[in-house]
Amino acid sequence: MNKANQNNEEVRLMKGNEAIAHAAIRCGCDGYFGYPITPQSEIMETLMELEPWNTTGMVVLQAESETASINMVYGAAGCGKKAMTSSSSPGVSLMQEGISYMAGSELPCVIVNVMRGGPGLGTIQPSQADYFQTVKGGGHGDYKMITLAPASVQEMADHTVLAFDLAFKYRTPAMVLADGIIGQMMEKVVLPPFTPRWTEEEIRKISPWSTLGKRPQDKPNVITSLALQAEEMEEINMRLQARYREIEKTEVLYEEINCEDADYIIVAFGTTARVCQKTMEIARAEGLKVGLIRPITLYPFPKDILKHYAAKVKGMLTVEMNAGQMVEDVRLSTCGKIPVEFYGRMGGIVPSPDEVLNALKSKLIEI
Amino acid sequence: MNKANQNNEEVRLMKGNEAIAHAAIRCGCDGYFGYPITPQSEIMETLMELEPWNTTGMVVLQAESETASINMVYGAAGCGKKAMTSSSSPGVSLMQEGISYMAGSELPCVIVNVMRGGPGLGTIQPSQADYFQTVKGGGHGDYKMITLAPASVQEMADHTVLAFDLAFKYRTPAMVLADGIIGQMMEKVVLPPFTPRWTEEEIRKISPWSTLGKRPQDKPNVITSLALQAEEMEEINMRLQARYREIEKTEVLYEEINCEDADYIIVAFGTTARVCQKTMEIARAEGLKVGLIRPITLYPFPKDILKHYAAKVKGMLTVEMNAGQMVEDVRLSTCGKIPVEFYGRMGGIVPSPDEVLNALKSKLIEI
Amino acid sequence: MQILLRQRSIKLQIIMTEEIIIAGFGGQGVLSMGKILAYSGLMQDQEVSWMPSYGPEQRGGTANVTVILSDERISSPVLNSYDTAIVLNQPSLERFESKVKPGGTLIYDGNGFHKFPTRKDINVYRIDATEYAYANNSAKTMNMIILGGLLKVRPIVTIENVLKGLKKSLPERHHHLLGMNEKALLIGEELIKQENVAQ
Amino acid sequence: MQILLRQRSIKLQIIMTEEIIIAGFGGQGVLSMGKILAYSGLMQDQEVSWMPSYGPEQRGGTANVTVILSDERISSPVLNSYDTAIVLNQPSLERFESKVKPGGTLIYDGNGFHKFPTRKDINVYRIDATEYAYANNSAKTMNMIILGGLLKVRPIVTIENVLKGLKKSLPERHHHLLGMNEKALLIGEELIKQENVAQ
Amino acid sequence: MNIADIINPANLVYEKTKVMNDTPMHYCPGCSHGVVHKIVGEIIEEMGIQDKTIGVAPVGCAVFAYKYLDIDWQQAAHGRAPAVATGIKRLLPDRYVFTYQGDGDLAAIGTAETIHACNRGENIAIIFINNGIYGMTGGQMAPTTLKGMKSSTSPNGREIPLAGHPLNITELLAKLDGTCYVTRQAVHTVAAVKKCKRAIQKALENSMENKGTSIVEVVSTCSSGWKMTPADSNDWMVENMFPVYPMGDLKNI
Amino acid sequence: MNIADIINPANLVYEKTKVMNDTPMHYCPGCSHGVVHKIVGEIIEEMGIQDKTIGVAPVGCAVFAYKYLDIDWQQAAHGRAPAVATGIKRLLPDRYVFTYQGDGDLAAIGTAETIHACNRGENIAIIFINNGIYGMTGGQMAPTTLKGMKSSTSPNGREIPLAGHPLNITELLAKLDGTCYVTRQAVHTVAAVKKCKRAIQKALENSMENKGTSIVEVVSTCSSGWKMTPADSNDWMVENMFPVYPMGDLKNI
Amino acid sequence: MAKFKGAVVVNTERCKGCDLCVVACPYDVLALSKDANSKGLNFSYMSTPDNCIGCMACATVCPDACITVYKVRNDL
Amino acid sequence: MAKFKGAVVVNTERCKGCDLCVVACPYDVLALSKDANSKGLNFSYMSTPDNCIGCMACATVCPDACITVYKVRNDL
Ligand SMILES: Cc1ncc(C[n+]2csc(CCOP(=O)(O)OP(=O)(O)O)c2C)c(N)n1
Ligand SMILES: Cc1ncc(C[n+]2csc(CCOP(=O)(O)OP(=O)(O)O)c2C)c(N)n1
Ligand code: SF4
Ligand code: SF4
Ligand code: SF4
Ligand code: SF4
Ligand code: SF4
Ligand code: SF4
Ligand SMILES: [Mg+2]
Ligand SMILES: [Mg+2]
Repeated sequence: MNKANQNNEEVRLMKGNEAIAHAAIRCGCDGYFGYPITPQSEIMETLMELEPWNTTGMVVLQAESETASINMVYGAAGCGKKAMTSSSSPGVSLMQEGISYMAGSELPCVIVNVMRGGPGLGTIQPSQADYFQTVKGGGHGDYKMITLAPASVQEMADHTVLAFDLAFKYRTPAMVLADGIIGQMMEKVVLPPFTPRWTEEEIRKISPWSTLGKRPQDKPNVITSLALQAEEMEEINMRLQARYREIEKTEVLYEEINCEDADYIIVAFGTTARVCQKTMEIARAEGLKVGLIRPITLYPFPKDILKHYAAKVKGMLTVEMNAGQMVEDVRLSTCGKIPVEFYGRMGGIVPSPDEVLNALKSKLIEI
Repeated sequence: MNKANQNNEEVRLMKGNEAIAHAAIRCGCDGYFGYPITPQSEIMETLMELEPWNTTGMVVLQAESETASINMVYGAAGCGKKAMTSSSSPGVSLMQEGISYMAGSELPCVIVNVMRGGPGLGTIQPSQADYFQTVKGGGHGDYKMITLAPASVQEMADHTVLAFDLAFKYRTPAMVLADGIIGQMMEKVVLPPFTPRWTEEEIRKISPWSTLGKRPQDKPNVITSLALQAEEMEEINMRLQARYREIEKTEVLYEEINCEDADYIIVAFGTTARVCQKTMEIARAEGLKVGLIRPITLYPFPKDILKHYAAKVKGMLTVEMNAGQMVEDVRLSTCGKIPVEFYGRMGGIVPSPDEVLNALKSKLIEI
Repeated sequence: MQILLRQRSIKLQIIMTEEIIIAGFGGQGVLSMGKILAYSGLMQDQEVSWMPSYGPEQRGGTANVTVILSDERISSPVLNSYDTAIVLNQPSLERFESKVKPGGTLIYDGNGFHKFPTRKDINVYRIDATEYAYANNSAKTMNMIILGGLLKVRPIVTIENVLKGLKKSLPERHHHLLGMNEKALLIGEELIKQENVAQ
Repeated sequence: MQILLRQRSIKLQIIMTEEIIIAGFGGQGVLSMGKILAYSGLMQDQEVSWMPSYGPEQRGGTANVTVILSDERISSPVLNSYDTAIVLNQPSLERFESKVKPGGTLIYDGNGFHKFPTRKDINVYRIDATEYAYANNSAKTMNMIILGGLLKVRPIVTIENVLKGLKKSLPERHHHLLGMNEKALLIGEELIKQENVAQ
Repeated sequence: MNIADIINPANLVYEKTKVMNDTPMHYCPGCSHGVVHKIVGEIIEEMGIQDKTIGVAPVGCAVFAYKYLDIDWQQAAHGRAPAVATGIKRLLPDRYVFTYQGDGDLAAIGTAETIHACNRGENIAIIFINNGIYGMTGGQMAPTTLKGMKSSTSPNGREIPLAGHPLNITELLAKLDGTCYVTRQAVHTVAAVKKCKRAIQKALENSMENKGTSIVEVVSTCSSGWKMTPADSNDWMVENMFPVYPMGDLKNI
Repeated sequence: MNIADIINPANLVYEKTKVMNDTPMHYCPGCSHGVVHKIVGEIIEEMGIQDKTIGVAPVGCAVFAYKYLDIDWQQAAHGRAPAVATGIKRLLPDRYVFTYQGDGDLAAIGTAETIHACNRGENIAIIFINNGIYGMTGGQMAPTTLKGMKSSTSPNGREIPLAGHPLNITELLAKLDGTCYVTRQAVHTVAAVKKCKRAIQKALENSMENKGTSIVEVVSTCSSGWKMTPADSNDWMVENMFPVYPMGDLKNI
Repeated sequence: MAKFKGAVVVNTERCKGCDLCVVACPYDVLALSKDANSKGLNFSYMSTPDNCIGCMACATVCPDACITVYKVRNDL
Repeated sequence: MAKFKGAVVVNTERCKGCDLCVVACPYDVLALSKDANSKGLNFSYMSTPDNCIGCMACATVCPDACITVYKVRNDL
């Protein structure tokens, strides 16, 4: 999970939340807008501590709410700027209209959700129960959001950078979907290199649609998601859908461990994938041929590899910190070819490697 | 689609939106809180015109936003009152946090979403693109919402009543998921009979958890979704999940037309189901054995009937006014046994019966 | 599990169904003309649906309404083609002429038109109701005149049922206008003129 | 399609991995003790993870942190059982004693305890660091004393690496405190006393 | 001299500003939105800032403002224009950034965003079209709807116990330390239009001087929502709206 | 007379109100929330309205208020307590309904709900704990954080150009026609506690008289967020908070 | 006789017949035509062109920017 | 000699040792104990009980409602 130290950057120890803040500054993020909420408040706190406005010029602003945050991001993103926000589950729910607007207006941005247990106010303990909200569409209308699921502090940093890259490549919001564990834990991390923020000339080239002011030679640029005529609105939707197909073809990421010879495969993302890795190790030590597939992009979902293994293994177990969400995508990918079972814990409980192994045995093997 | 005139109530002609307002008053709704948005503003307008506070005592209040509306509903519902709100897609996105809170606090209420095309501001034309938001969870955390999909003005009235019944039976928010067509069109309707609003004594019996004031003999009642300890939160979630299993077992509703001898089945809900009914008629006239399954409850989804027919027909076509959402549930229900194809229009366009027939032929038959 | 099971055999006999679009400027009474028609259907125990264009589109711009009267349950309330189109302004003619089914009916009020219907495969009628209403200072009856014209050429509802429907849709305090409206219907029957017949 | 493919064979040799929980009242420096340990692991090129309990739970109440040092990639950063538990107050003892793996280590600071460890299958140590620190007016070194005790009985990191780690985690302006901390580590090595040995 | 002679480019004294394009505006006949659009265009032309101005359109009848004025625009979600403008201005501090919002947008759903942008003293101009009604959605009651005033959600007139008081939000904004210029204008007469134009110009100028937020409320008519002719609407406005929302500066620092 | 003789039920002059139960409160030592909870409990006991009172708890340190005062409670989403209270009071007009909210809850995310509930004149009491910080989430800046005051999101002190001005929201609420009683209190001394208690009692009484909304702001300390001892926090509050948020009635009709 | 003489050109397709220019004109120059434009709206026109002094009142209040004003000194 | 004599009982398990009662007591009756309760907090106690006049200042400001006050007339 640690990437090679390409840039002779020192290895540091920090929280996942801190890593996001550092990575954002380093990758040339222009603006962060956010509202405190546990377990991710350290992202904004770290930024405020680092005062990037004195160095890279990045703006950091505490908004009056998550609703305001996402709309500030909208404004900044509309100018072709690299803008981001972060929150945790209830706060992200408040952003759903804004996210739908950004998708509809084809605006790139990065949103970090450090999930906690719900529904409602719930608990501040870790969870993965916002999977559906994120990948199926918590906001209204047909849109998809590129979703990266980091499983380490290193990936918190790396995915922040990657999310910006993909967001701009496809003019779409991208989400880093973490959980309270990855946000709060400290691990080793090599931060990404410093990349300067884009100049206005660069922005005009990279994002010719951005509202930087209409020069005499330009047509006005307009950021909008409105098209009263159904025909026009359908065209916008068809453009979006075509882009989603492209993303699904091009940007799938996953990690595969010990699947080649596996009889059973565990599918898990984020923190749960790390727990399941331990499960796999224990299982292998017991002689059970267990492999692990960790979707790194939740949207686009790594369908093909699951389909591939559906023809080879005896069954799959999806493990999540929720009541069973990603398991639907696993089932849709494997088309009924093999049993796909689910094991989950809810409300902030992290499953232990042993209980996952027991679930694997009782649901797939001892039947 | 017209129900027998059981109560010797006269047959009236009205809009779907108006029917909801009338039905709410008649079924003893205590409070409506809403914010205007096309294409459903007639719901509140009709209520304001009818002034039920002078008759049944029902409260009707225009809120400052959808966020406020859903939280007013929360407050009223917490007192064991029959409370409701209505909106359209962008407004419903703003309610996601509130809906998650109501699910987490186990509060019954009725939410009407008269969908329009998105994402973003989109169009005011009809759509079904909020299917995922509604049935998978637009808000954070693991919750489900009972979802009724009316396909006629009569059902707009009937489902309003039914939604309240189910909401209280299971202490959960229930949604009436309509679209701009059903909201705006006039059809014949027989309104439900007048039922008096519950008295406080009745409420204390029906909803002993309600905050009506702690009498000396009572323990305090608390409406909350908070449980900081993960173990406690998991227990709440398990209770909710158990209830959802019960709902899935008991409350499935669907309409089935001409499926017994069908080679192909169209699956569609709401307005689209009506279009597809015409498709089916044309197809039958051409000699093609086509049937129609119309899910009336989208959650709980009528899995079993689809599974049943998956063993009998050659293929299914799901038709939606979106980019393909319910089709995932159809596929999950049919477990890869038969091809399940999708045909959809987006952004406010209503498919025509002919184009659906063409899609059926080209996707399922002529291959 | 509850089931609403409706096993319906397809009836091959011809069912009386009329699918109508009425279109014009906002303010020409397009929606209420549709409403009266729908109420008339209701009066003769038919299934009816009335589906307006809605939203800001209406304001200043054009308005239209789809009305369906049928002997049986109406499937789709929105249509791409119509048995009958009534168009009251130029943009509406341009939008809907092509959507009349072959052999169907197009009725237009010629006021302000500079381009006229061209299709040969449909029955085209002209009714100068606006002009008549203007001339007779009775702008409010304009749409009853057109309705009268429609019923002359497509007798889908009886005049009695129209009047019953009107009575039902009008508030009590306007019932004294019923007589005036009846007259307008008769005038419409007179005024409508066929221009060409589907071949 | 990009793939991060990591085909790893399972190593069956024993890997050096130490899974530690440190728990006490908020304010006892539990989290920073964990941090120093984690930094020490970093200094000797190990993989490390530091996972605190978080949120309001901390305030007034108890705090705990899970620290893992390992020669290879750490899978789960949250654990249900530990090689070593360091407990600094009564509630923490009650919560974590049972979660020490058989044969594992439990270290406690006896200050204010009225119930004591009872397990026979683990190595139990007592270190009265609070008392010592109080007596010597050096409350700030309390957790370095405990760390010294830990390293005496579980030499998972060297004193040098602890000091290097400390240097790294402390802001420059506090570097003059390093000497004091080194001394505290040595005191801890003296202070720790075994109470019973796993059978 | 006959008309044909007068109508000659050399004698031209008034024409549509070039910042406003030829797309016909979708507003109802006589709608105040049109007048305000026009003067915003004129100011931008006169100040020569077409290339430096970014407008934020609301959800409301002015949602399509971007179709008519040839500058860069962003269309914000209902009520969120001040947050969107904050995002723009913070990252482009040398641009003129303004929001154009209705009373539903600004004073109902957008209350929090409006107050906090003003309290932070964002260097933006807020043009606030107060027509006492939700025009776009068909004439529902707005926070600013007058007591007794009819709307589709107050068919018998606004009743205070049910719906609360008309909200004088501009007065609240004037109280905030972050605002530098708060004024109330109208566009029903030639003199009013000219004054309103000066006010909007000043608001835009302020936004470049780090003085804080400027708000120009334009008390407006909505003849469709009010169900009157445009001319009658103007009279009704003077008689009924002005007493509650009196003309003039509330703050000018 | 020795102590044992004095400690005798007959001589009892003060004890914890019975409306407050024995559950230990989770607040940090010295937190003002505790004092306010206690007096709310006392008032409810003294007025004899335990069976007629419904409290609305916020998201903030007071989220668990319902664990300590034995009345019916609803826990509202962050900022939405006034909307929740509106829903309750409109349907139960003969109940005492109050919200209990922090400054982040009431003056940041809940700005719109607060202003509109007050503007509608909902017959509720709002108890507003202004400690100038987000206590629960670990001491971030609140809208009411003072200029130069340190917090975890203003580690070098609040800077106006970046974060805007401390928001005097109570002053805005006093401007609204829907409010009948707006007052600012504290609980740092015996006299202050007594005055504050009278204020909250009056607010609750008002809510039954159809007079509109009552707001009692309690300028409070958060020793954890402020990183001072409770006693020092009180002193700091008097010296620094009171000048910006001065004690006394802003409105009393 | 007025010092200035003016004339206005109304963009009749853009004009919505709102009547505001008619009301605003201090010299009753304008009126709404009986004819309608392609949208069915009765546009404004100079019914008494000779009275126009080019004061721009009509153009200033026109919500749709339909009016172009020309003006010459009358005493030359 | 004061007219009244008082005594307070501190609920030591509830007490958080915030010191506010200590500061509030006009007669310096209270102090924080060296001992800690089960949560590790040094609770308040009457260090000079004789001075107490039962004025309730301590109880009034105590955030955790830990203090019960008793009072008798001293002149009886
Ligand atoms: C979230 C959301 N809620 C509601 C609407 C519906 N809506 C559109 S415009 C509008 C109000 C417009 O009123 P106002 O802001 O006063 O502008 P006007 O049309 O009067 O100029 C509303 C409620 C929406 N588009 N989005
Ligand atoms: C929608 C949402 N956003 C953010 C939070 C996180 N949060 C919890 S409490 C709080 C602020 C508390 O501050 P305040 O209202 O001042 O109360 P205090 O704790 O100071 O009494 C925040 C931001 C949340 N729970 N929900
Ligand atoms: S509805 Fe009112 S505000 Fe909207 S365009 Fe028409 S007149 Fe103007
Ligand atoms: S954090 Fe502050 S407000 Fe919260 S309990 Fe502690 S002292 Fe009180
Ligand atoms: S003011 Fe403009 S739009 Fe109105 S009538 Fe005159 S020219 Fe036409
Ligand atoms: S320019 Fe002046 S005088 Fe001429 S038409 Fe216009 S308002 Fe009338
Ligand atoms: S005020 Fe209360 S909590 Fe604080 S020290 Fe005194 S008794 Fe203890
Ligand atoms: S009752 Fe008065 S004198 Fe006695 S301890 Fe309390 S504050 Fe001091
Ligand atoms: Mg308005
Ligand atoms: Mg606070």
